[in-house]
Amino acid sequence: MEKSEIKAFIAKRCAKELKNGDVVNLGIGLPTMIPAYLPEGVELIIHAELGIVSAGTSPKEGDPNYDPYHVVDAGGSPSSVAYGGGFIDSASNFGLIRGGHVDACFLGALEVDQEGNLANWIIPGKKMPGMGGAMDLCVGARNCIVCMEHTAKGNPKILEKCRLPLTASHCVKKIITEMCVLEVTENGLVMTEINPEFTVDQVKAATAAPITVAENLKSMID
Amino acid sequence: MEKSEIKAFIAKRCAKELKNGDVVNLGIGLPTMIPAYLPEGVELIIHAELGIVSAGTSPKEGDPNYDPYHVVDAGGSPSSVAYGGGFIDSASNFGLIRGGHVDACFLGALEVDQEGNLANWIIPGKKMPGMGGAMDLCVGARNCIVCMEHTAKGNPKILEKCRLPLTASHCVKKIITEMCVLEVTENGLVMTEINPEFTVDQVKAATAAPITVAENLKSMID
Amino acid sequence: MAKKPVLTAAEAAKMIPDGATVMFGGFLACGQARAIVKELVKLGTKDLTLIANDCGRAVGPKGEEFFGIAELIHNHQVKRVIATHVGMTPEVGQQNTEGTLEVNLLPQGTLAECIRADGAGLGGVLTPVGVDTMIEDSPFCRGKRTIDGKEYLEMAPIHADFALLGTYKCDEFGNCWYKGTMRNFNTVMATAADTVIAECEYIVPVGEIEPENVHTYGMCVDYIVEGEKM
Amino acid sequence: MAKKPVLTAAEAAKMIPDGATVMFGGFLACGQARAIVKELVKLGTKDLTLIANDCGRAVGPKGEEFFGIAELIHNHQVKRVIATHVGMTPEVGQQNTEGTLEVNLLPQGTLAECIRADGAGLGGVLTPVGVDTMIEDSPFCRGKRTIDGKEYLEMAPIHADFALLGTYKCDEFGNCWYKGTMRNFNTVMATAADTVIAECEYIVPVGEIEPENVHTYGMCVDYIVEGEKM
Repeated sequence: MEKSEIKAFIAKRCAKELKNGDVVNLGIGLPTMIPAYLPEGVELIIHAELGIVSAGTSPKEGDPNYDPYHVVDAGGSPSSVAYGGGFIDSASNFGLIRGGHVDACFLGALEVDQEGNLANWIIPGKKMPGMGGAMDLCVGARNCIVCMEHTAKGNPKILEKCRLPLTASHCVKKIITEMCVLEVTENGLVMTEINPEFTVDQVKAATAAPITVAENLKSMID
Repeated sequence: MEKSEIKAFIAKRCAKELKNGDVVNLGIGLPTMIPAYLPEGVELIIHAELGIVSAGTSPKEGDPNYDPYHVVDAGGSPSSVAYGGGFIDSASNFGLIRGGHVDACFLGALEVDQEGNLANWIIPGKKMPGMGGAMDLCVGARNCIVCMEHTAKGNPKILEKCRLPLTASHCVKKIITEMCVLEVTENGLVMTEINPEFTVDQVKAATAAPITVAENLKSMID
Repeated sequence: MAKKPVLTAAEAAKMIPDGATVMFGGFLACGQARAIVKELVKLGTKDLTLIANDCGRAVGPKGEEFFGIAELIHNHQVKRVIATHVGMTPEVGQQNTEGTLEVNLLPQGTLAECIRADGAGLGGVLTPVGVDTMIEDSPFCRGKRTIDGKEYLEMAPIHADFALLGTYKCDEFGNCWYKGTMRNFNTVMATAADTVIAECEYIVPVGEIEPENVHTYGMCVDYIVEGEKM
Repeated sequence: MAKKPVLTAAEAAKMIPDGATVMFGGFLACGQARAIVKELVKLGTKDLTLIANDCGRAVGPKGEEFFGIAELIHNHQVKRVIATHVGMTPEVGQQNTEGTLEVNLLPQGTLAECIRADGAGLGGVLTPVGVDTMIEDSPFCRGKRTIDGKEYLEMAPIHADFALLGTYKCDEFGNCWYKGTMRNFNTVMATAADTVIAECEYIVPVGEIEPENVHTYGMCVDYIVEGEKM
């Protein structure tokens, strides 16, 4: 698979996780590509940390709803509210997140492990970004799905045990990469789908945690 | 003092406790008479448990703001919002109460004691009313003032120790009756003002707790 | 975003089984799903646990016989009430004395906050209200804690199977707006139940409620019922 | 109800002494009291502790140099920051590495809830967020608790000397309304400080904000400042 196709491939597979009306939070980067691949009839409520229940598109200068001083996203770029959405304060908004009212969050990882622990917010000694709403989302969303390239510069990111400071423990339910889909179970990682471009042994070699192969292993491309 | 004058006398004295812009909660009965005696230039923000920040008058049928199905007070009677007031939900509203944003609450008592403990919500074995917002108000208001007739059928209501189930402990700062004004201090009750119609001994006889008389005891009528 | 199913009050009432725990927004039945209540009365749904500020009124603002959930009490459909004040419905005290109705009283702010805590995923509420009172013996009180020299009660979150909201306007996506004092417990209850049904006076087109002025967000609402216009 | 004093941004800034703890509403300076910030920069008020979601932006939406509280950081007026994300203001990390700026990071929902807890008179916050992370070592964390088999952190309420709100409309009694995403932390901060100053784009007559649509209640606001219209 071409490097350029990888992200789209992962986003496309992630889109299958969603059903009409789901409330989802999409992390930066790859996750924001997911809506482009939604099956027909599936509309999402995009939940934004900054205080938009059902965020819309990012308007450009000249658009009627372009209002960069009053309606922005968590990156500070102009944003908008979707048809039927609303604005909300931070305390109420994170109440909805922690309270299990967000169906799924999709986000990347620096490391994720067989217990569903996730590290994606800080590399000690490097620059200090801050966790923003990531910890709340990982703990609060009903379904926390990691979507990322399987390895970083050839090094496994899926580990027996995370070494970096955690974002949250025991939160990840599923890992979707260009190689496979892994479910996090009480008995560790279970591979339920594989990209037919790879063999089971190739996946295992790229993963630093034991993997159980599901009896009815499916193809990611169906 | 005539029986009929007593309540007005107490309400009038209570009004002196207030300054312009104070946020106050008034219990049922006597406390609702207080606004009639406010000095000129003193306007209050009447805080209503039911969800009105700055409640207005009680409109009658035919008044333009009479809306008995949408705007009511804690007794279920038609109410209104004052000029510049707002409506609020119960969680936020009681957040304001507990958070010390209400300057004073005035309420009656079944019993109050020298430690500032208050009992005013239930007589075991009699009908079951419920505390409503009373416990929150006694604990949360910056200044909790009991205003009541000094005795009930000749029996003291101001005691060494409350016998009825408490509404809140150590909450009452001041007791205003037709006989005197008592401050609750670390050393018990201190009489700071007296109604000249009564002697100190009469007050003490009507009170079932020790009273210290302030050095500069004043008249309630000034 | 998707439209929410619109049910009749009768259809909504039928979703609620015997023995269900049901939150009712409303303060003396102002801001209460009164049309659904009437259908529950017709159905005779039994053994309900009600969570509400109060038990409604035996007589409505214009002399109506029964106003809100008082009728469920009078009709002996309730086994337990969790409320802050039941004085306007003497039948509650009566049935409690007779031993047929369990009543748990909580301070008004505590009830609101315990419901909010559930909806907001918090483990409990640390409140100074109720210290040294009978609330310490409440089944919702986990005990007393001293923090920085001040005493607090730790209260448990409160959850329900159903929350029935009494709203004024509700748009097709479930966004709600409350007039006057209707809001009361409705906004927190909308977050603390498995199934949330918004009864409204008016179903309005999306956009009529400004995005900044939404009181209950459509994402919290599962079903819409059009009730009586008052 | 009484009118609230209207100050200039300069007058408001002068009220804030060296060493003050100041909450700033705003998310990347959207919904922030930016006019007061500019006056604080002019005054050179020192040793401030800032409580805010983030530290503003080094560059504004239309290329402005500094946008919001970032300028206070760059001007070395801040000794401590309590925030959730400071990545858009690299100067924060820089000064932290140099040892001149203390930084306490908290999860966004936890920061909001700890501020709300202070304003609502609660003794703390029991949140599942942060368990097994560095947040357990935060000065705001009192420890870990297991409730019904699930782990929670107990976090302390957060209070400030001043809260500076960035609002859109503010009426003469101090009632505020926020446009779009301006609301963010402003509503909770309005309840959790000794002195609350509402900077707005427009001072409007009482009544323009419908009583049902007030976001911050006038009773929480001490002073009003008219800032820039954007």
